[in-house]
Amino acid sequence: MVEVTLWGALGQLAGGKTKVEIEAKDIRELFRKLAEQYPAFEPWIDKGIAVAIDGTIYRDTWSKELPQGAEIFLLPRLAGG
Amino acid sequence: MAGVAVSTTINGDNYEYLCQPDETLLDVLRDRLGLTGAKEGCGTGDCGACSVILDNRLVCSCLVLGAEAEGRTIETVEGMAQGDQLHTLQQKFLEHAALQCGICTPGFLIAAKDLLAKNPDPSEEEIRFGLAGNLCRCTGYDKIVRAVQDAATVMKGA
Amino acid sequence: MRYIRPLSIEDAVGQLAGAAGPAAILAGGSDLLVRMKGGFVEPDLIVDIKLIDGLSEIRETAEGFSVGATVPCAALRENAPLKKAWPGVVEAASLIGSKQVQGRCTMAGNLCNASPAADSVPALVAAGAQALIVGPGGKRTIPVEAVPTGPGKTSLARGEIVEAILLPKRAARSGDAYLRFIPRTEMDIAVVSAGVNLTLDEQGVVTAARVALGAAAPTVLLVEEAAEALIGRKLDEAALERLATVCAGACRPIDDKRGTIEFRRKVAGVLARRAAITAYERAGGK
Amino acid sequence: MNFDPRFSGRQFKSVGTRPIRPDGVDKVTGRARYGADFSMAGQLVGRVLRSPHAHARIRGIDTSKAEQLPGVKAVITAADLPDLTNGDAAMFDILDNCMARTKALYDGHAVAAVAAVDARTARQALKLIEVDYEILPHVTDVDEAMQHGAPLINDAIFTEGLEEKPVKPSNVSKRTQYGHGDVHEGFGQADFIVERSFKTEQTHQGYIEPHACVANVSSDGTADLWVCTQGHFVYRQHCAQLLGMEASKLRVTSSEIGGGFGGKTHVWAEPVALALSRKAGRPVKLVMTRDEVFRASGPTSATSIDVKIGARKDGTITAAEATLRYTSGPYAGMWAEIGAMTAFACYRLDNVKTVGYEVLVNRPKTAAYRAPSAPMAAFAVESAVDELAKELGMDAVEFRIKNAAQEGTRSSYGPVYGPIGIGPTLEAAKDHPHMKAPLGKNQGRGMACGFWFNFGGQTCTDLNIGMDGSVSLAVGTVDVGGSRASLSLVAAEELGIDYSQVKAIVADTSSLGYNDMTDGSRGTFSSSMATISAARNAIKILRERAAQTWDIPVDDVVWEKGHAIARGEKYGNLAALSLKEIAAASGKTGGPIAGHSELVADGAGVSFATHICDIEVDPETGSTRVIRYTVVQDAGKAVHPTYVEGQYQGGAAQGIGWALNEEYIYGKDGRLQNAGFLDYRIPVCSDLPMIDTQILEIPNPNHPYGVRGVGETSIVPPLAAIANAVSNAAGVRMTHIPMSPPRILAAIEAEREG
Repeated sequence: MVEVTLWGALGQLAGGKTKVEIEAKDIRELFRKLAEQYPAFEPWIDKGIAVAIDGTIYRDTWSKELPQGAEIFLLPRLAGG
Repeated sequence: MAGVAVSTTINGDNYEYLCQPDETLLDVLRDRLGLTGAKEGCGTGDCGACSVILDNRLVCSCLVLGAEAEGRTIETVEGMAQGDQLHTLQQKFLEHAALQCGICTPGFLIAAKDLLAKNPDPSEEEIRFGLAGNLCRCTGYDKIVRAVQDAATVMKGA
Repeated sequence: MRYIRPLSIEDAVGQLAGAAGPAAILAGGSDLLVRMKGGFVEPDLIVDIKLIDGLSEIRETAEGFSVGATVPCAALRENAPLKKAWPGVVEAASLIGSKQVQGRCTMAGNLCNASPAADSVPALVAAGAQALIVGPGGKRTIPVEAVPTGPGKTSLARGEIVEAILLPKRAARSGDAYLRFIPRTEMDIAVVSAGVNLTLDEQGVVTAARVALGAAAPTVLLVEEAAEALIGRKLDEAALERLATVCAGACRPIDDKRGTIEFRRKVAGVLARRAAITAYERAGGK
Repeated sequence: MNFDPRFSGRQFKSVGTRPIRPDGVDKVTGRARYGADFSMAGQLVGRVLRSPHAHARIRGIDTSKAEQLPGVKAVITAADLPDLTNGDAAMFDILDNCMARTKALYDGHAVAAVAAVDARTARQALKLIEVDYEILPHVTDVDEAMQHGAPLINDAIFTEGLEEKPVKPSNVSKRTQYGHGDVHEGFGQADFIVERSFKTEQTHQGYIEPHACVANVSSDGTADLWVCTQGHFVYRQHCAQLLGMEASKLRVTSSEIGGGFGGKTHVWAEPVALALSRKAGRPVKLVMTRDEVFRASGPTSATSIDVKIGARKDGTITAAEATLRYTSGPYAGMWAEIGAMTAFACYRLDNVKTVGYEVLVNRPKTAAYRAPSAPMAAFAVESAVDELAKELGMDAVEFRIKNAAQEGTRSSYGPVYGPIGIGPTLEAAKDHPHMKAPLGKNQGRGMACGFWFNFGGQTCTDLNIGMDGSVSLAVGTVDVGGSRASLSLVAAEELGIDYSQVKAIVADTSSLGYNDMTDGSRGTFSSSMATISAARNAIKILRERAAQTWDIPVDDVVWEKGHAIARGEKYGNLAALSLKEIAAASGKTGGPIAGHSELVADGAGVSFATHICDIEVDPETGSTRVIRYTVVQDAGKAVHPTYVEGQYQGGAAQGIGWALNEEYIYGKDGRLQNAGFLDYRIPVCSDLPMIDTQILEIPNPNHPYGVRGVGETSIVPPLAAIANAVSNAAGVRMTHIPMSPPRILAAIEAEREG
């Protein structure tokens, strides 16, 4: 079980929650289960959500494991210059 | 519109071409003669990327008509190296990494060549004002100024 | 569109006068080509006057200096006597554009382009320079300030060409200076500018003065009241203060992308004051 | 790929040296080919007709006269670029921006285009196109656009992110919020509070090379595109989607790129050129003029930002709050959101809240510009931080050190930081001789910090070993500032060979797998990870070939210093085989030797910088001069230190221009007044001093060598550093960027008059 912190816009879609608990071993499973629980997340996941695992931001590495006790933070996918 | 027949000397070689009366020397160099070293950054004389030396004067080739080149002498970046021997300025630009994207580099090299020809021992301030007509957006000019300073030192010794 | 290179001024005048459509004179081209590029002018005839004999010369005469219409500004700096006599004029002409533009642009072109912000013009007006004009009706000489009549407009008739800019002979103990304000250190059009030309007596009292402001009105302003503030006095603080106030008051500037009315007024006074100090020093005043 | 502990304290052989770049000679001799330097036989000249109005409905376009002009081979409008975006709103915005459909949304918005035999004919043809406009009210100012009753730019946009779904459309496309703790409570604990409003004007990336491309669509459905871009694979995807092509049939070759800074991450002219070529059946070259670049390509946001920060007497910040409004052009964006995320990223805060508003205006579509959105937020925050330090009577650097984020700090945008460099850059700045240098009359010193995320992304690299033992490295990230040199160094390092034996090139879209753009400071970070991986794959093959040659198990072969070595005493008589020897024999040992790598280079390390500058202000004219400038930034590991310095200096210079003189100036008619380098004033050589740099190396744990991105962070602190210096020199707080002389003089006069 990992605790996942949502950013504002996503939190609104989850009925105002800022944190959700999900049983997931990696980012792929996390997204799959989030989409199951919160269908409104699906278009956001398609557009791209970044996942910060203990402070490091992952944008596309969906195979990245979610260690027990790690701090998981969802963030919008950003652009650079 | 009648084409203008022009005979001119570029980097020591004679060139003959026909151009339209409103065609700039930059367009002629790039589109008619295949000398694409001079770049068009603005077309209005504000960036210096198209710099060439025309009868010993540094000019923006975008502000010269192709027709005006008749009987005159033009130096472009393509004429700076002698065979495979780079000009000292070219070598120093490489060594100092005085270019990032490199689009302004031909203009800077020509302007710096003209500057050192007229002032072989310029101060930093003289270099900065001497090159103020050439815009660079990548480097902050630091390494360009250092490259010119270094080239001046080498060229004086030569 | 045709491009021609007449060999005589008479031929050039004739071609210009006889042209059916719009015609343009090409000297340095640093304004003309920019306007053509932007689609603001589309001349049917371009008359390149650079091959005309004598137009590319700077001559020192009994009356002073004659600067030909096609002399690039870069050549002014290289002429030691001119630089010595009229440092303010040469400085002003040397501020136009970049080194690259300096290799092409001319004072006559700068004058005829009739921009209120032209760098060489306030210095020429302060210097009391004249324009030698050739046209279908012959030659005439008028003060440079009579050439531009408004932004982009001149008093030149069809077929007329400015053949040379005439600078008067220098009186003893004279000096001129030009300063402009630009946001960067180079490559900008003057936001506001000031040219000051002074002659002193042996005691350092100003006996003659001309003060001109650029980018402060539709044409360059010759501010006679500013000259009066200096004449008959040494360049003391009170005179400078008066000069600055008069110049700020004389401005009729506009708000535009380069500056505000308020800014131009204030800075016109500051520049006039600073230019006066330099001109005074150049005239030998202490 | 995690940091390889073998490299801790290890002396690299190639990495960290400063050799000449592989593309250098071509660039100093004028031979390098940029966007406009390529031509095809029979090519036409493309030109775009642009709206002169800031906001207008397009009632009709009559192209018939233009089509009849001899020499005109194609005229296109939005009808020739039909909407194939299938509900993808972001792609639709890109399409509409390339060619206006029902409305022209800004001065410069493309409405039609022609392809003709020469430039003169193309220009004439544009004049013959008749567009029937119904001029609509417009709005260009960020605050005005948010007001009630402002002209509505898109009536299908309803503000996202509000608690209740709005019933009326708005120019605010989105509200976002970040932070943690309770700012109300935090401000209650504060002894001092600074509250200020700031504005920054819109700037342009200002690359010297205008957008340019040559498009060639063949009647068999395949196409080629030569283009200056930061990401040719992304351009391929976008162009193919907009034109209804299969991506594999569109081959995109990236030319040398004459500067991008984020501005060449977006298609503008390319789909238009392809559509023209498709219609004309001939190659089309389309080069933007400088005027078009300013009017129609990627500026950054104009902003309006309110900041409030409170601190206790001991200098601890108790709460920080900001409201950030960013223009996104006439389309929805996420620029304020990035501002809201980055604004307070440098600090350790218990109570922080930032709110961002994305605001539509009749200006060009906002594009990324080097650490997009962060400089404006940093300007507002770092100005307020400086002011607060003054109120507390604390030194500006000490105050920041006391409140700096560190490993374990919860960032203002959410996650907890790993090892980061803000503290070390501040300590280095504090100890820098610049901080102690004397100041002259009318001079002031300022400093400020900046943060940027840095990104990685999808990356693919090929490393081919020639029979002569030389190595060619094909990468897919466009080289914007010397990355071919740094990637060659990385390949040389891994293989244990000399830099001169490696040559890196940027491969086209048909020669290599997909690569994301060179953006987010990712070029060297990402492609070096892929290069290391490709080199390690090649080494595996090299070891196999050596094992085969020696007829021993491959596990007994190790790779050291460019040689295969048989490990173990039993192989004592086997001489090491060099890469060159193995390559020479490769035809007889299994054929060519290559290493390939495809990966997602995630885990780019966040980056921090501290800048110091001295500014002299002329109190009579408001004129400024930059006297001295110092950049301190964490690079993780500097692969080619000279080019790292170059990134630091270039970012600082762009920031200096932004701070002092660069701005989009719109007239009351909504037209851009300064669409050229004469009046859009980027710094010239004589405006700047030498820019000193100090590279710190705090390894990124997610990269084998510790590399972080370096390209963007350097533009974040300058706006604030200069504002603080000007404020110290002139004795007035400057709250409006750029601090042009009229603004400074007006502020000085206002202060004098009290």
